[in-house]
This record gives sequence, structure tokens and C-alpha cells, in this order.
Amino acid sequence: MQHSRVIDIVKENKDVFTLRFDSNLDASPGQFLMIWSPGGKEIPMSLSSTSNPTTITFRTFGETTKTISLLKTGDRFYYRGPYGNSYPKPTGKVAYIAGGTGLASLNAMLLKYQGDVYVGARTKEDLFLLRDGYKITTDDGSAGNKGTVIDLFLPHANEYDYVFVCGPEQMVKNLIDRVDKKTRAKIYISLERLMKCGIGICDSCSINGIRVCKDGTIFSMDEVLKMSEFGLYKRNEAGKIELFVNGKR
Amino acid sequence: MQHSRVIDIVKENKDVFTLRFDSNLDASPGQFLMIWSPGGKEIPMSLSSTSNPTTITFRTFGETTKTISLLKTGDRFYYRGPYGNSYPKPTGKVAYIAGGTGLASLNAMLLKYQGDVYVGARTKEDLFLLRDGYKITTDDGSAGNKGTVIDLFLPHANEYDYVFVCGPEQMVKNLIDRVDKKTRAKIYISLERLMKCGIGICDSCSINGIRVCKDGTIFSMDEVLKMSEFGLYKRNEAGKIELFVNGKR
Amino acid sequence: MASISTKIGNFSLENPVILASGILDETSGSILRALKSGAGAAVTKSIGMQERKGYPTPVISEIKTGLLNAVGLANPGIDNFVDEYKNFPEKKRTIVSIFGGSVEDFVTLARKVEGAGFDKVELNLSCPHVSGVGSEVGEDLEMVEEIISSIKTKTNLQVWAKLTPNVTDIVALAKASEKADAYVLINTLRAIGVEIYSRKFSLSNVVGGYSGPGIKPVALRAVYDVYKETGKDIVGVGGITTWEDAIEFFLLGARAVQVGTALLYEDYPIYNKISRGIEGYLDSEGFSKLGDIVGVMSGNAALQSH
Amino acid sequence: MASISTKIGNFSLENPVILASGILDETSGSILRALKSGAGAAVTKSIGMQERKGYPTPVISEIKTGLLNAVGLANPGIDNFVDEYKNFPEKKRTIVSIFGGSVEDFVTLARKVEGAGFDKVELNLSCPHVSGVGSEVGEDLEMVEEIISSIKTKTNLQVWAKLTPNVTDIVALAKASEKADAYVLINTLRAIGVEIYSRKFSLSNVVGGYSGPGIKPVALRAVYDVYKETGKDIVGVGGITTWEDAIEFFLLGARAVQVGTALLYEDYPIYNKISRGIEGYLDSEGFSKLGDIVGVMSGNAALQSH
Ligand SMILES: Cc1cc2nc3c(=O)[nH]c(=O)nc-3n(C[C@H](O)[C@H](O)[C@H](O)COP(=O)(O)OP(=O)(O)OC[C@H]3O[C@@H](n4cnc5c(N)ncnc54)[C@H](O)[C@@H]3O)c2cc1C
Ligand SMILES: Cc1cc2nc3c(=O)[nH]c(=O)nc-3n(C[C@H](O)[C@H](O)[C@H](O)COP(=O)(O)OP(=O)(O)OC[C@H]3O[C@@H](n4cnc5c(N)ncnc54)[C@H](O)[C@@H]3O)c2cc1C
Ligand SMILES: Cc1cc2nc3c(=O)[nH]c(=O)nc-3n(C[C@H](O)[C@H](O)[C@H](O)COP(=O)(O)O)c2cc1C
Ligand SMILES: Cc1cc2nc3c(=O)[nH]c(=O)nc-3n(C[C@H](O)[C@H](O)[C@H](O)COP(=O)(O)O)c2cc1C
Ligand code: FES
Ligand code: FES
Repeated sequence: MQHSRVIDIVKENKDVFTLRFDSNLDASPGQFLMIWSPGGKEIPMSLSSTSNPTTITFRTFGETTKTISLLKTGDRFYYRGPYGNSYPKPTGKVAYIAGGTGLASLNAMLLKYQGDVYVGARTKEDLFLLRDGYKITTDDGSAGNKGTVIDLFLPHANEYDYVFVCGPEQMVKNLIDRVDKKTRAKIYISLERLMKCGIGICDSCSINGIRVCKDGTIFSMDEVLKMSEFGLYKRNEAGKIELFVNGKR
Repeated sequence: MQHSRVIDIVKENKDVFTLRFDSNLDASPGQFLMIWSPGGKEIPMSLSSTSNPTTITFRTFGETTKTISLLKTGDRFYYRGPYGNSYPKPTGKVAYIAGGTGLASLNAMLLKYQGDVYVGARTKEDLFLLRDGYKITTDDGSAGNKGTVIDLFLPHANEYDYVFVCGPEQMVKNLIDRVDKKTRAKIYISLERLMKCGIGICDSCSINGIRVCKDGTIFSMDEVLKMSEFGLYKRNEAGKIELFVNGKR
Repeated sequence: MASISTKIGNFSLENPVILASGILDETSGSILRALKSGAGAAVTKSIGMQERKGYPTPVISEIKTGLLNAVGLANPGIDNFVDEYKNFPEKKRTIVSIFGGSVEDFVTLARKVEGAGFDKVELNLSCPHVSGVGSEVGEDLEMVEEIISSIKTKTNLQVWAKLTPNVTDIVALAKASEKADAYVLINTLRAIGVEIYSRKFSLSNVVGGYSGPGIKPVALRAVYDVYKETGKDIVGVGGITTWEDAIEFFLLGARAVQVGTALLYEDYPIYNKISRGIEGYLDSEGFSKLGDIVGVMSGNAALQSH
Repeated sequence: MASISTKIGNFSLENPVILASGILDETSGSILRALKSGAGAAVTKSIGMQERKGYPTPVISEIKTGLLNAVGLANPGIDNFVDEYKNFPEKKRTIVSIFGGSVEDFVTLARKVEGAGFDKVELNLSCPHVSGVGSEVGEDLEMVEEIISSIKTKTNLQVWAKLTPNVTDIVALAKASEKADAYVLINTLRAIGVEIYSRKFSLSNVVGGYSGPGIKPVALRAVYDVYKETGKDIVGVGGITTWEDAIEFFLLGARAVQVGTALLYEDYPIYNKISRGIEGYLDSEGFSKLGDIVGVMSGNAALQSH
């Protein structure tokens, strides 16, 4: 386990925080850390900036993210990594599609490669890390368009050379079900699954024998299309198959 | 344990052999190997040539040296090392003083740095690795001068800038007892003690807390003079002190 | 080219390199991937009676000489397992690892495994970090004996007994497991990891199992001791990361090896790498088949014939 | 600067880094050198009743994760030992390790050690590769108990009991050794090394003791288990090569550490390196003395006061 010192924590919205820490990590956009709250759990977290100072941006879900959000400047921040592959280097016209905290991971790319950013959130209060020009949708219409980010994006799919996607599995499923499979856009998707080890040996993150943590987390759309389990079911901490709400086996 | 292939074995005299083996050892003159006869013992052996093909030159004392002397071209030759320090690089006029198989270790130096060679042996038949110009003594006068190699050398001590010595402990003791301590010659001595590990952890080769295998095997005369145990007693395999025949405690 | 096929009990394998239990074998997809990548066979993660989440993270900790883990026997439970493997195409090359807290548990599990169409079980008598099962059962010689003889009487399964090295006398354990078709040696060493800056344990469960290169010398000793005393079929496991490591196990008496932690270092190509290495060794040393080197250093030739 | 002095039983040490038995301590000259190089104390090679040559070479084998050895308790015998140490100036900082095959042996050895002017013995109840002594004695709980109580009754020596990790239950061993002033945890793991080209064992004795980095996780577990159950003074040993390693042992309950195999990697400067590292850690973590961190991870604060 490594550790760095917290530089500061910025509150992005009601429950999203960005933690800057002093490290000399050699990481690329798309990679993640296993971060640790000593005495508590270890959880996966994407880097939202891979240059120094490195950052993570997270929503406080449970124990661990809450504990981490309470760290103060100078406190120790524990992690291991970086793990996973990274987004390929884009050329031409680029789009980013972010759902929920998926923007955290894409943000690290955005700091290096410009592009059109499509952001989806439940409500206005859930938005964070926004910059001018981002195309926004909310489920309730409290900011930007009302609807899903996929609806907003799809009509423009063919305008892009590279598309980078990070968000909830159902959002991604929605995209890959509907997008024209012959689109000229090269679509890369960062997947998220329950992770225990982060280093490719425990099998808890695997989809059809593909490990999200080590073979991914970033896959081309073609790779995702081959995963018959994708969008249908995931595994709980026991490795038991659990259907997504609107999934069927 | 490493191994190399035997290139050939040359019989130097009635019981001394030179084994050439194909290795890419990065060794310097004065260093030794722990050589192994599989299923048998492991024993220390100086390199008699440190360039490729590397060689060892040894007298067949017991089981292990006998077994090794029976190896054939192409057989595997097992060893670990090289271990120990090496002779310093000489300048000016150089002398070598060899007693018994001590010439093996000095031979590796002689291949790199010329000098006057003083060789002592019991009888003519014990001589080996001789070249033109070597100054020879034998105990029985059957070759060269009759007497000890130290007697032959001492009158010339002051002619040399560097003197390298390898031979039985009593020969070395004889030299350092009698040589003018103020001689301008820098005298370096390769010591030999019972060795079990060769890597400085078992303590079986130690003289006054100095490990022959790791702090040596090569010491300056000043270092040897500080070893109160030198020439007086050595240790057996149990670590028990055993006086040299004419030593006193 | 020398043959590297082998036989454990009545199970013939084309190659002797097997995926160890608990590493990349929680999902049927990963088992298939291991087999496709060149594993001769695969052992599943240990399956128990009930669904078990295992311990909270951190459940693994990488150290210089290997890996500490206390996953805590996370598993979906036998019924969910059977469900997932209904149409699984590689049942003959898959050994189902099971763990339980009683003879009845083990028998029930074994029957369900057999009912699901598998023909081999590995008994986890050795997990060092979950109470009431694993090595706590595995150290009770009478219970071990009863578990194995019950399974052998009540099913037609091949039974592999995986033993713990965390005992004074592994040979006594092996003798109690005599009715098994093969021994699997060894499971992890009981161990602890410490984080000095947070002053917390590396694993949420405090005590974990130690695997990887650092345990190989202990595993070799276990294989040697047990083979010498019993001459039975042994699957060697513990710290194998290279084909040279595998050869060491064969020379002492193992007929096959399992590889776990090394996947962390070399990933799926390791199976072929080790298999090709074994072939190369046999060829260059002048042996025509793997069996020629099994146990040659353990001086138990009479027992080697198969 | 934080204080790194410590106390084991009634023995106060200026620094807690001790030379382990069997490594560079066969000769009095080397013991002195270790102490001069910065070791807080030194343990001698284990001494028995009679002169013993030990096993033929090879007696050591370097492996990736540490060292295998089967030196075979080579030692000059107690009388030659006493003779060599007649005028030895550091008797108070030297702990004499002794081994024997019976209670009488141990008592005789202890008396001779005391007669020679030493005041501490370490009992080798744990050497894993010599029959009739070492761990064969150390696994016999009643004998261990009798050895220790006899020495404690018949001498005024401080007694350190060095235990073997090669058992099912090291806590039971510790409890049998309760009358000792301190535990030394652990001795080497029983292990084997194989040379695949010659198909011979790495050590002439076949079975040897495994030391160095690879055994640290097992040693930490032993210290943790024994400290939690007994709260007694513990000297941690096994795989310590850095000051960070030493801190791990302190946090779990060790009051001092021994360093053996690491001499192979770092030689004599290691003592100062580890001592300075411990000081640096205490300073930067805001502790004023070593005692402040001893056992803090083992939740046994009541037992920590000394
Ligand atoms: C590769 C990877 C990268 C990630 N990157 C980020 C990131 O950059 N920013 C970020 O905020 N999160 C990210 N996550 C998700 C993050 O790991 C989880 O939010 C975190 O594990 C929650 O931990 P916790 O201990 O706070 O909550 P827990 O105590 O574990 O859970 C609290 C509640 O939240 C629910 N919950 C936990 N995780 C999720 C989730 N992912 N989605 C919905 N509900 C959840 C649980 O079911 C539970 O009910 C990433 C996950 C992965 C696999
Ligand atoms: C650093 C070092 C370098 C060495 N280099 C060489 C070398 O280049 N050439 C060489 O021939 N030897 C060399 N030796 C000595 C060599 O190691 C021994 O001759 C060898 O150990 C004998 O092994 P063995 O198994 O054949 O004999 P053993 O079976 O061990 O002994 C047979 C008999 O020979 C006696 N004996 C063993 N060694 C010696 C000795 N050194 N002197 C006198 N009697 C002995 C034994 O006491 C015994 O009676 C070196 C020793 C050291 C420490
Ligand atoms: C993460 C992990 C999980 C494991 N889970 C199990 C298990 O469920 N059942 C079991 O019998 N062994 C389990 N083991 C032990 C391995 O099967 C194997 O015996 C051990 O790791 C030694 O082999 P290795 O050094 O090749 O990993 C596990 C090991 C690891 C590292
Ligand atoms: C070469 C060698 C010889 C040893 N001899 C002894 C011995 O005589 N008595 C003893 O109690 N322990 C002996 N040990 C064990 C060490 O004292 C120590 O317990 C063990 O090596 C673990 O510590 P380390 O990893 O720091 O070496 C020996 C260890 C080695 C490597
Ligand atoms: S999280 Fe363990 S394999 Fe991916
Ligand atoms: S031979 Fe072991 S210390 Fe020199």
C-alpha cells in the first residue's frame, strides 16, 4: 500500500468531492486506483486527473467514500495502483459521453484531448466538474435537456472519429443497443463492476471471462458487444448472478 | 546453482588438473567459486583464468576434487559465484609468490599483469602451470633452488612495488614474520580457510571476526598483521580452535 | 517431442498444468478462458452450502515474496453454482472445489456436484482464514477420514484432498486422507501483513493465506514428505511461477501442478509457457515422457508405476 | 530524537536490533564485530554438549525469496566454547544459544554458560533439521516446560525460548514455555530445495530451514498470535531486512528484533541502517520512544506496560 498527502478536497456539489493529492504516479487517463480507508474498505476509484497533482472525484455513497471525503490537507491518502488500461489516443473529432460519476474518469482525458462533452445526470444538483460548452441532460429537466444523454448524443454519432463513454451499465447498454454498428466513430467504453482485488486474480469483476479490472476497464464497443452478460446481469460479492432490473437471463 | 559445460580437462602433473569451462562469468583475478559435485560436497576453488574460457586448476585431495577431475568434455560443471574480492591492479614492478596450489589463483593475475614469479613446491613432481623465467624452489631440491620460496624471495623484496602472495598459511606467516615491515612493496595476500558458505554468513572462515570469503580472500599485509589468530590457529568444521603444528595460543 | 500428459487417479490430462482454486475461477467464463489458454484442467473456487459474500475488502495484499489473501471463501453457494454450470461444456476438465463444516455438508455438496455432471471434487480441507471450515476441519484427522470415505462410498466422484501445510505433521494428515484418489499439496500458509503508516492490518480479516514464490520451499517439502511416505498421486501447488518450479515438484513426486498466484505476474500465457518449458526440459534432458521424472528424487521407484 | 532503547525480561538494550543465532556468530571475533557494528546484542550460534561438525557442504542455498540452510548445528561443544570466551568483554550483550536432547543436557549447558559469566541463554527448541534436538524437543510440550522450569530453578539466567513455526499451534508451545522470560519467534521453516539439472537436493541434508524475506509473513503471524494470547516479551525474528520490517514486528508486540539472513544482502551496516530507520519512523510519526508502538496493533494495551 502506498500513500500520499492530501493537498486539498474541493466539494463539487452536494455529494461529489475532488481530492487532490501529491504523488508522482505514472498514470494515464482511464486508469484507476484501489483507494483505502485504513481499517475500512478498499474501493476502486478512477483518476480524474493523471498529472501532478493527481485527483480523484467521487460521490459519497457509503462508509468509505464518506470517510475519504472527510480527509484534511496533509492527511495521508492510501491507495495502490494505478491499474487497468487507458483510453487510446484519439485523432480527429472527439466526443465524450458521461453518466453520473463517469465524468470523473473522462475528465482525465478531457484535460489532454478536447472534444464535445455529453453529460447526463438525474438532476441539476448531481452535476459537477462542468465547463463551458458541455451538452447537458437531466432526467427531470432541471438543467440542460430533459432526457437521457444517449438520446442527446445518438443523432450526432456519425460526426465523430472517437467516442469515449463512461457511465452506468444501463446507459452504456442503451447506447450500444441503439447506435449504428457501422458508425465511423471508434467507440471506447469504460466499464464498472464490483472489484475486490483490482489486479486480475479474484474474478469478481469478470464478464464472460473478461476481467474489467485488468483486461479493461476500457473496451472497444466490439469487445463489449461480444459480452453476452453485459447489461443483463452482474455478480454480487458472493459471485452470484444478479439480473439487472430490466435484464433477463 | 549455476552450471556450465566442461570444454576439457588438462592433466598438469600427477595430481593437478586444469578444467576449462564455457561461461560468461564476470570475474576478476583472485575471485573464487564454490564448485559442486552433485550429490557430493561443495568446495571453494579459485579461478586460474577469469577470461572465457574460464578455468580452475586444482590438486586432487579428496572425494570432490577427484570427482571433478573425472569430468569429461560436455559434462555439466556446477558452481556458484564468483565470490570474494580481487587483487588490486598493480603498477611498477610486480612479484608473485606461490606456494602449492596457490599458483592457481595467482595465474589469473599473471595472465593480465606480468611480473617475477617465485614458486615453491615440495618436489619437482608437484610443480605445474610453469612458464619460462619462473624462479623455482623445492623442499628437496629436485627442481630449482632447494629451500623455501620465502628464502628465495626475501632478499629481493625491496625491488618490487607490488607483491601478490598465495600459498599455505605457514608460508605466508613465514613471509610476514620476516619481511621488512617498512618495505616499499605493497604486499597483498590471498588467504585460505575452511569455507562452508562462501558468501559471508556462516562464520566458518573467519579470522578475528574477518571473513576470508567475503572481506577477503585478498588482504593487504597490514590487515593480515592485525589478525592475532593468523598463523597460530584455525577452526575445524565444528568451529573449534585447532592450533597449527608449530603454533601456540 | 516428449509427452507431458499425465494421470491423477483415473483422470488423464493432456498437460499437467492446472488452474488452482480461488484464482480467476469464480465465474464459468473464466474457467473456460483458463482452459482455452492452455491449462490442462481447472479447479473452481471453493463452493459451500450457502451463498457467502466473503470478507470486506481489502482481501488481498501484494508483498515482495508473494501474495496475502483473505477472500473469505466468497462463493454463490452450491445451488447457484449448479445453476450457472448447467450447460457448461468442460465438466470433465473442471474439478469442483468444495468446503464445509461437517461430514454431512461435504456429502451433500459432493452429491450435488455429481448430480450436476462433474466427476471430480477437490476437498478444501485447508483454507487458513475462515473459522469452522477449511483447515479447522482439515486438522481433525477423524473427520477428514470420515468425509473422504463417505464421499467415496456415496458417490462415484474422484476425490482430491487438498491439505494444509500449517500443521506439525502433514504426513499424518495425508494418512488420514488415504482414501482420496490424490493429494493436493499445499494450500496457503497462515500469515499476516502490516501497514506501518496506518498501523492497520493489510487484510480486513487480519489473518490471511500466503501464496506465491515465497511458499515454494515449504510446498516442496510437503510434496517430498508425503510422496515418500505414501507414494500416492500428488498435485503440487504453491509458488510455481516458472516451468523450472514445476519440474522441481515433478522430481519430488508430483504428477501434476496447480498454478495460482503466478497469474498475477504472467497472466494467462503462463499455462503454455510452463507446458512448453516442461516439454523442452524433458527433450533436452533425454526423457520421453513426464512420468520418467516423477518422483525420481524421492527414491520411491516401486510406487511410481501407474 | 526518539529513544529506541528497550527491555527484554530484565535485560536493557540501547537498541533493539539483535544478531540472530547461527549467522556470523560461530567465533567470538565475529560476535564482537557485530556489536561494534551497531547490533544492540548478539546471540551465539547454538552450542551443544559435544563438538559437532554439522552436515557436509552444501549447507546453504540462496533462493529468490531467502535462504535455505542445513548447517546441522555445527559447534565446538560447550567446553571449547567456554574456553574461547574466557576473556570475552561483552558477556552482558551476548545471549548464548544452547540446544540439547534432554532436560539434563539443557541444565548442564545452562549451568556452564552461567559459570562462564553469561547471564542469558536462548533455548533453541526449534532447529528444523537435526534429529533428536531442536524442534523435535521443542514440539514436546511437557519436555519444554520441564527444560525451562529446571533452568529457571537451577540458575539465575534469563531464559529466552526460541520457538518453531512448524507446528499446528504455536500458542500452545508458547504456553508450555510460559516460565521463560521472553519468546523468540520464529526459527526457520522446514523446507526443501531442488536442483533440476543434477536432480539432486540443494542441501546435503535434504531438508533445511528457510529464512529471509519469504518467511516474514509467517513470523508476523506467530508474533501476533503469541502476543495476543500471552502479552509476554517477544523478540521478533524472521525475514527482517529493512527498518520497515522491524516496525511491523514492533507494532504487533515484539520489543526487539533479530536479524540474520539480511546480513547476506546488506552486511554489517544493516544494524545501524535499521536502528536509524526505527528512530526516524518514531520521530516522524510523533512517538518519543519505541515502547509507544509496541503491540499497538494487537489490542493488548494492558499487557504492554513494562
Ligand atoms: C473502475 C472503477 C472506477 C470507479 N471510479 C469512480 C469514480 O471516479 N468516482 C466515483 O464516485 N465512483 C467511482 N467508482 C465507484 C466506486 O468505487 C463506488 O462508488 C464505491 O465503491 C462506493 O464505496 P463506498 O464504500 O463509499 O460505498 P459502499 O458502502 O460500498 O456502498 C454504499 C451504497 O452505495 C451503493 N453503491 C456502491 N457503489 C455503487 C455504484 N458504483 N453505483 C451505485 N451504487 C453504488 C452500494 O450498493 C451501497 O448501497 C468506480 C468504480 C469502479 C469499478
Ligand atoms: C578460497 C579458496 C580457494 C581455493 N582454491 C584452490 C585452487 O585453486 N586449487 C586447489 O587445488 N585448491 C584450492 N583450494 C583448496 C580446496 O578448496 C581444497 O583442496 C578442497 O576443499 C579439497 O576438497 P576435497 O573434497 O577434494 O577434499 P576433502 O575430501 O575435503 O579432503 C581430503 C583431504 O585433503 C585435506 N585437505 C582438504 N583441503 C586441503 C587444503 N586446502 N590443504 C591441505 N589439505 C587439504 C583434508 O584435510 C583431507 O584430509 C582453495 C580453498 C579456498 C578456501
Ligand atoms: C486469492 C486466492 C484465493 C484462494 N482461494 C482458495 C479457495 O477458495 N480454495 C482453495 O482450496 N484454495 C484457495 N487458494 C489457495 C490456492 O489454490 C493455492 O493453494 C495457493 O495459492 C498456493 O498456490 P500459488 O502459490 O500458486 O498461488 C486461494 C489463493 C489465493 C491467492
Ligand atoms: C545459516 C543459518 C544458521 C542458523 N543457525 C541457527 C542456530 O544455530 N540456532 C538457532 O536458534 N537458529 C539458527 N538459525 C535461525 C535464525 O536464527 C533465524 O531464526 C532465522 O534465520 C530467521 O531469521 P532471518 O530471516 O532474519 O534469518 C540459523 C539461520 C541461518 C540462516
Ligand atoms: S477485481 Fe479481482 S479480478 Fe478484477
Ligand atoms: S565461508 Fe561462510 S562466512 Fe566465510
